[in-house]
Amino acid sequence: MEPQLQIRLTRAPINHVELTEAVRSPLCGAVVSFLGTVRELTQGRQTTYLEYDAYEPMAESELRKLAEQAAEKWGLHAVAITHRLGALDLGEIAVAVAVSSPHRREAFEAASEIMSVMKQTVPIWKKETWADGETEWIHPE
Amino acid sequence: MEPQLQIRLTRAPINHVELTEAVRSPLCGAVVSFLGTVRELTQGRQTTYLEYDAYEPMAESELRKLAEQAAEKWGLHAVAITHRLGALDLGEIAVAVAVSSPHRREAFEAASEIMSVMKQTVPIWKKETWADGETEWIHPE
Amino acid sequence: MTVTVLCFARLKELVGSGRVTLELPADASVKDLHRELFQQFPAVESLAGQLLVAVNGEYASDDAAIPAGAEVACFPPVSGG
Amino acid sequence: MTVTVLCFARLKELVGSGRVTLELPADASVKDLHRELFQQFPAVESLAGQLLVAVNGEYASDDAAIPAGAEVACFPPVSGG
Repeated sequence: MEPQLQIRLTRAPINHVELTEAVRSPLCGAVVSFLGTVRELTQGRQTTYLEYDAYEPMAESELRKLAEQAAEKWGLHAVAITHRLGALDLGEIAVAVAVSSPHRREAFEAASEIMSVMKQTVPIWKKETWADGETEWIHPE
Repeated sequence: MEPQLQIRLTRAPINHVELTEAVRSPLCGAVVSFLGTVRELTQGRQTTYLEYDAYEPMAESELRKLAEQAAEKWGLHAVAITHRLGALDLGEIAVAVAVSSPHRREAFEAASEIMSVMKQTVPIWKKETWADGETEWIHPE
Repeated sequence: MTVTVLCFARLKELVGSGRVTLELPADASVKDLHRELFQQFPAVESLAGQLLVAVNGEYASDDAAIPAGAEVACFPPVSGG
Repeated sequence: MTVTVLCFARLKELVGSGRVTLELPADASVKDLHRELFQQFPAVESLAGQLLVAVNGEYASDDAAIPAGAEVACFPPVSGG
């Protein structure tokens, strides 16, 4: 059976309940969800807010590839990924991933790997606005 | 800072949203949630419904120990665990776990380990009612 | 001493009740409890080697002593989660 | 050929725009594009060795050719998720 994939970029707050409900099924015993939220402190430095920008068509296609590959590798029933763009306050959800699978281990491995690969391949960038007013695009070496 | 722990046994349907929201915090960048749901098929055999029974005071204290140990080991901000008891229909949530942590890897590792240890140590038992009417307490060897 | 044992899951089905009363020597161990249980309820021997015992809400090894007045529970391997 | 390059994040700040137009030889590679970008916008050299290029929405290696009419994007390492 083809896995169900739901990929979204949005400028509105992410409804994580909707993602989790989207992947649930009586065929699956396990649902794993991940929320990446805006953290107040990074190595002791205070964030005021974050902005995310994306190369949107490619970000969507890379997220879809990622979801397809994870579904195939781990035998997932469904994968839902939503990434927020624009300005986010502290505590808001930047990214939400939900996966379902007949078994627990595969669901954990898949969700964890989706997040790791996303941070390497999906053209989305984060700009910090620090409490001292400085702004900084984050570009890992 | 002491981790926040929320441990519950319930005979009512589990509200997974409430657990996830309970662990969120601007101090944390990562929330991982797990839902164990009632699967229709086990090795090809059709389930009609499940029942969970527990030695309740010990199940609660073992769940609390588990949450405390995971919070300490992985530096978690908060852990919420709810296990359902009584009769459950297909697709319903039997167990929900949510953890929050400053970082992603610790949150995934912790949630996964909580589930593995729970299945070894917490005195809760599952009784299958199969489609042919047979019932069976599940006791892993 | 008289010990009341809380029974769960398949064990509860086999003994026909959620609690059974056993008569044990004052210095009885968990192993003695198993033996007495098998004697009173021969069907329980189908769970021999699998049964777990908790004393006052903590898992107890075969050699552990059962203090008078303790809350004792006995059950097959767990399957929650 | 004239190539329009979409620019993102720190690169967009450095070039002062979300898209720049470069004049490249007909058989230009991704490496040639980098070189031309550094020449027109010397500040971009601070990102040398870090910049990624996508051609028609797929990552392209330094040696890949840039087909005429392709959608080309250039950006520093990603930090979503």
